[in-house]
Amino acid sequence: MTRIADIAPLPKPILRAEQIVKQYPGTTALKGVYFNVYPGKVNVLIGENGAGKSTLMKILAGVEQPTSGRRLLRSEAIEIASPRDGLAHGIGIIYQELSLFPNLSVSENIFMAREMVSGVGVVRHKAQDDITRQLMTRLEQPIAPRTLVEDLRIGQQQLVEIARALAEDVSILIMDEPTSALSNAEADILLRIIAELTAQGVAIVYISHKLDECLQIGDVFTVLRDGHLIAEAPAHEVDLAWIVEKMSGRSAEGMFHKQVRVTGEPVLEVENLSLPRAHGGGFLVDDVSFTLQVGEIVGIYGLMGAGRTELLECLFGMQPNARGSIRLGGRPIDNLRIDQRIRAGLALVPEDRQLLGLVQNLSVSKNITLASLKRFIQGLALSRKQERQEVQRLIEALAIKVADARQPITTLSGGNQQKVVIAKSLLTQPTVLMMDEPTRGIDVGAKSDIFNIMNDLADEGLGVLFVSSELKEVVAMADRALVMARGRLVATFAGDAITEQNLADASVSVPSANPPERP
Amino acid sequence: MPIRINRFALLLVTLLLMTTGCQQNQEAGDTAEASNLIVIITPSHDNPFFKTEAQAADARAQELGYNTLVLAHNGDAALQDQLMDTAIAQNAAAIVLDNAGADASIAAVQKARDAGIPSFLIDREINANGIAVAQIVSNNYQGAVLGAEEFVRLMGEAGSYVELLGKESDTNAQIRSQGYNDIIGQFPEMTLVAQQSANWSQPEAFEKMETIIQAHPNIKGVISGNDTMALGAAAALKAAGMDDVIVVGFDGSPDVVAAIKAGDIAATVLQPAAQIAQMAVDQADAYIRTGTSDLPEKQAVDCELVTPENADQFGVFARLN
Amino acid sequence: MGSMVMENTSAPNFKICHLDEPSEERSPTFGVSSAWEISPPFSRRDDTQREGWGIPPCGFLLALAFLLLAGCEIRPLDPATGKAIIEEAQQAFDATSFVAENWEARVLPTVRNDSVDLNTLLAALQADQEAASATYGHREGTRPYNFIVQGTGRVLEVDTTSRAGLVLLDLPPYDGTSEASLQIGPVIRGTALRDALPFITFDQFANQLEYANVSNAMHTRLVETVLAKLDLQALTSQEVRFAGVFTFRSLDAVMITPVEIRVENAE
Amino acid sequence: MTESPSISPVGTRRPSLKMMLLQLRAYIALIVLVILFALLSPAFLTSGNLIILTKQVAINAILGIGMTFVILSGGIDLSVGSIVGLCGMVAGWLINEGLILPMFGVSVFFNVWIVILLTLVMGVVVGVVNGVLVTRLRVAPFIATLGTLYVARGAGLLISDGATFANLVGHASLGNTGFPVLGSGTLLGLPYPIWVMVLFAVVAAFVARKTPFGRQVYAVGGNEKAAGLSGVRTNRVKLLTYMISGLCAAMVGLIIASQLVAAHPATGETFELNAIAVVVLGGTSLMGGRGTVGGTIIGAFVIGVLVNGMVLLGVSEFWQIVIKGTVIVLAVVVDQWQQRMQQKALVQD
Repeated sequence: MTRIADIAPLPKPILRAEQIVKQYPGTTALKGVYFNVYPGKVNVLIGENGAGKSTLMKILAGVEQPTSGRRLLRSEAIEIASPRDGLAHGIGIIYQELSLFPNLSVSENIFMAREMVSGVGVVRHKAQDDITRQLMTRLEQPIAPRTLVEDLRIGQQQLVEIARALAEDVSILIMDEPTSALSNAEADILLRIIAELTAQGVAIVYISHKLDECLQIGDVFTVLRDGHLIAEAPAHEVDLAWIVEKMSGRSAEGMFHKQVRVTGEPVLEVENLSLPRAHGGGFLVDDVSFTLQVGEIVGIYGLMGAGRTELLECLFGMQPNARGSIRLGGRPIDNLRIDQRIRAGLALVPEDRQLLGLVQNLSVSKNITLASLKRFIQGLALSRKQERQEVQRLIEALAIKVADARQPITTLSGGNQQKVVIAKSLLTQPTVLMMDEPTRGIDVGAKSDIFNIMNDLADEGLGVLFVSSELKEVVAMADRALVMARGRLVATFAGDAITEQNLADASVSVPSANPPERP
Repeated sequence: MPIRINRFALLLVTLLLMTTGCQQNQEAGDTAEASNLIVIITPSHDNPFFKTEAQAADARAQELGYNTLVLAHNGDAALQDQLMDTAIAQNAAAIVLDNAGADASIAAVQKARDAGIPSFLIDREINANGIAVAQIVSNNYQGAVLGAEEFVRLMGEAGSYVELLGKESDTNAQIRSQGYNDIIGQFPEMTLVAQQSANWSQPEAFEKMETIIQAHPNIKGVISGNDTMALGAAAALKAAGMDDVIVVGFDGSPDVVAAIKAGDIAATVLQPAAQIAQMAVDQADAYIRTGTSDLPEKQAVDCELVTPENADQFGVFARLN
Repeated sequence: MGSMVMENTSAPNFKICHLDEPSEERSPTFGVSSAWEISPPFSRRDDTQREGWGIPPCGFLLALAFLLLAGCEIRPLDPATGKAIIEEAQQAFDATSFVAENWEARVLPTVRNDSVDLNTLLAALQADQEAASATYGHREGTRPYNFIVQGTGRVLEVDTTSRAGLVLLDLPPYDGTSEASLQIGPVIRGTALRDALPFITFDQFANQLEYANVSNAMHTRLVETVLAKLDLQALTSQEVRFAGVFTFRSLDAVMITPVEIRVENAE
Repeated sequence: MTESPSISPVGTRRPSLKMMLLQLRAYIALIVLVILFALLSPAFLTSGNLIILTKQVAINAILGIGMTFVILSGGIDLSVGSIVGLCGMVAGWLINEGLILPMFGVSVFFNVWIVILLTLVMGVVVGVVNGVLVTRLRVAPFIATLGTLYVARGAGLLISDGATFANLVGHASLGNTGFPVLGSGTLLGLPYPIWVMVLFAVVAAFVARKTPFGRQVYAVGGNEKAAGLSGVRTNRVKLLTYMISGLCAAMVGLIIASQLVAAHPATGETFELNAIAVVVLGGTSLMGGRGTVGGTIIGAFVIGVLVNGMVLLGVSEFWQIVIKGTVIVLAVVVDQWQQRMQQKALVQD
């Protein structure tokens, strides 16, 4: 274990956490953690879900108070009673979950609770809009200041969240998974901005599950595991193997392992599937046809807005305006309701876990069984015993880290929540499993688990259809890769032809038959 | 395992405890045999008529040395039923009740009778004889006739007029309306141009009247099911500059008596609330002491017409002596 | 159950099939042996056809229909009221027939026989109101006294400007002033007729509407059988004999509801 | 036993005493009130008073049970009071005048069981209207049921033109006697309304906790979109909750009409607010997804004991209103407090 004292000389930490303990009733999230934030550096904080990263960040930003331990700003012990207090000390935070007001404009969101007001107490909308416009330019986003946040794509929303932090004059900026919803191009913009900020001497605390990203920009690496500080090291001592080993205590080998698989009969046949835009004409999904075979993993790659999520929504019956033919096991399902499609053998793991995947007020167990309640009916009632057995087996099979299946779902980390959603889908006995960004916002260990599950399911004969915006994932996992651009299926690759280069090239190609997209 | 709480179990335990408690307390309940309690139940005191009635009964009962429990049922027959249950459980010596509906109250009064508690109904009757000891009824029909006759006289037996009804599910609203129409209907030159319910409410009467004026600007009179509606209508008429429209109310509330003196309202019919309440308590007292009543069960108490000429003679729901 | 999860991040190198090992604890009704046993794609139980509520079984419908039929009685409607005719239901009180039954039998005889001479009464009232009231009058509770009277008088004026028409009477000795009036309709005011009769009490009726209807029905009867037949034109300046009732309010306003009026000198 | 989200402690963590007390607040409030009134009024803890108290509680409790389902699923039902009135009128009408079929010139009189059945069906039908407005026509529940509140009240008044159906004893020759027994009969010394409450509570608790439908109600209230994507037919679940609410309200209408042996068209005004109050007092969140039937029953007892005790003490009716309102607001304040504590306890990296 690397000790604090052994660390190579770095500039004096601007912010330092000492022996932070954070207890919640019945659990201790942080068990005496030390953490240094160095000015002008990208301080990467890594750790698996549940390691205590987010809690530590909330304590630094003043969102939460530590049970014991102290926080030092420029070597002086300080109290950070609230996020407002944190801002006063120059500490800004970008949350993992979006905390925007969807019903308000971009500009109003950026200036929420610190509106620019004229002498008589009237909000100076024009001035706010000007600054917003500058921020958007800096983020290379053509977003008008008066656009409502709910009308933005989720990636753009995250950029607004970042813009909100940039509008502050901060010396320390905490970013919790800032790129999880960003496309590659958008992520690049963010990384450039981070470089600008560090050049100005701002300390960045960066949390991400994308290890390559971390390696690319990190200056100092701190690893947490299970509420303890495991290691802190400067970039030159750090490589992927080091991180994986420190995080989980095992080697990075075998994270993505591709198997050669024999696929069978077509199980999902899609023909001429289209989804018109609600407003403004054109199509979100434009005449898509493909088939998925038994035991096959098909990855769908595309940039944000390419229509990948919408495609899955059409398949799952969430888009009443979708047209075209969908057959599952030879039987048309395009006129069925969602519950009927589930019973016919289709399952979806949606992209937005919180909004679409989980029922937050229910326990882990009840979330898992929600889609298959009929199977547990005994007489008039649900059989608790059967439920418990099935849930327990899924928990074990998927290695869901949970102490008690009756625990509220909200107490689980992102990766484990994702596994719960997968478990729910699997319990419906699907023949086709669709997964939308299955690894979004989860840590490397859980990611690897999920890839293993996908492989195993395909071996068992399921057709797996997944959407990803990470090239590596598609390359590693897919037997066949479909590339979408502007609602159209623009390319299909199989076997060795699935390369990052091919996918990336295809994703930016302009489908010739498409009418130009409206702004 | 965590401690899990079963609410039903808790509730059962509580009820069990309460029952055990009540076993010990049983005696306390039973010793109330020769109870000294008169329960007075009226509609809500937010209407001055009922407040006067309840206060008069309360005062008289205390004067005669009784304990009292003054309750209000808000015109809700189901609530009245619960309050009667409470009175029975309290083993009251007598119940003085201004009831919540001529038909809907029968069962509740019967229940009290079955429990051996005499009921003395005031103001309003129930549609059953022989279960209450006395029904001291404010003769609403007679009052309505008085009001209507005065209205007809003031109208010169001709012209178009408006009737504002009380809450249509209320017996008294029906009786008063029938009284008005039985009289006015005998005068063919009187034309009813609008008949609307304002639910006994002053603001609702104001609004309804404002609207009616739009359709019928030539009305000569408004006859109202009670005083609060009459005040609302008078306000609307005044606002429209129609000061000469004849407004007749019902109840004899102090506000309307004042309005009559001021000339805003032409007449009203006073129900002697205080007198009725006192009569009921006196009869209850006699019944408690002797065990019988030599008075007829149904006793009508006449209403009195209040006009500008005699308005000075009236106080709070009573003629001044 | 808490032990298995601690090593969660070790790659789960499971094969799905090893989960399929049959387990005895599993209930047979469940019929699923693994967490996600994959049935052949084409043989899935097809329950998507069972739409919505489904159709209740015919037997259930039949039973329901039987229940509804067995538990009901059908009665014809009374065309007059549009409601069913229920024989044992008490007939609603009908004031008109009540009056019809009693008019000739009790009302008229009582007025004719139990009356006091109007002049005598007025004199007695003048002397001692309370004593006279107690002697000659009748009332319920605290309500005003009613008197049944008869007498003679000269018609000073027949006033029909109001529909509540009045005959102004000069009582003997004839001095040209009117001491009393007779109601000649068609509108009759007050309820003197009902209230003066001791055999009609509020207690007999379910509610004040029924009680009021009796009075109204008596007035209707009175107008139809007596007052409508009067030749009002011929009355002026005639001496009339009358029998009737009045409710005492003050000596200035003796307004009699007559049950009989005869022109004296026509005899 | 119970897995109710609001009362079960989090996971396997030992609940702190403070949390325990907070979770049991409605129950504790009930005990405190009982002790308080027992000390203040000797009449309070008599068997007679307790029985009538429970009978009075039954009205709010049964309405609250139906309301609990609606609120759990994220809706609200303002029409229950009007359904109480309407269904009482329907029952009275069927007993006194029968089902009048003018086209055949006859009226059909049903026996009391069928009258009860038809009345309950009437309540369910109003529930269906609410449900269809909310699910198919996408009217906000508050607005939809506010509309039905007026329509049902007006319909009740129209049935009899505002009059009361009196003397609902039926006629032997029509085979429809016995209706008053429902409200005034007793079994084992307890009035039937109490047994009806017990029956409804047990069935409702079973449905809420043990059946797929119950689970789906919580899911729809917690996250309607996620529930829908799990194959839960959210519209049908919501429709069913309004039907249950209508059924419960119809039952209350029957009980009241039977107790009064008369059906009064104004019966049940503002009952919806009482029902919402007892649900809230029972710890059910108005946001949906969190709460229990048992809590609602306790909430109904809190209100019932409070009102009964104040009546016994002769507290002025105006003060009663103030106190009742204060207790309701206080309950929500404490609920929020508990929520915050629980959330804090749950937040984990």
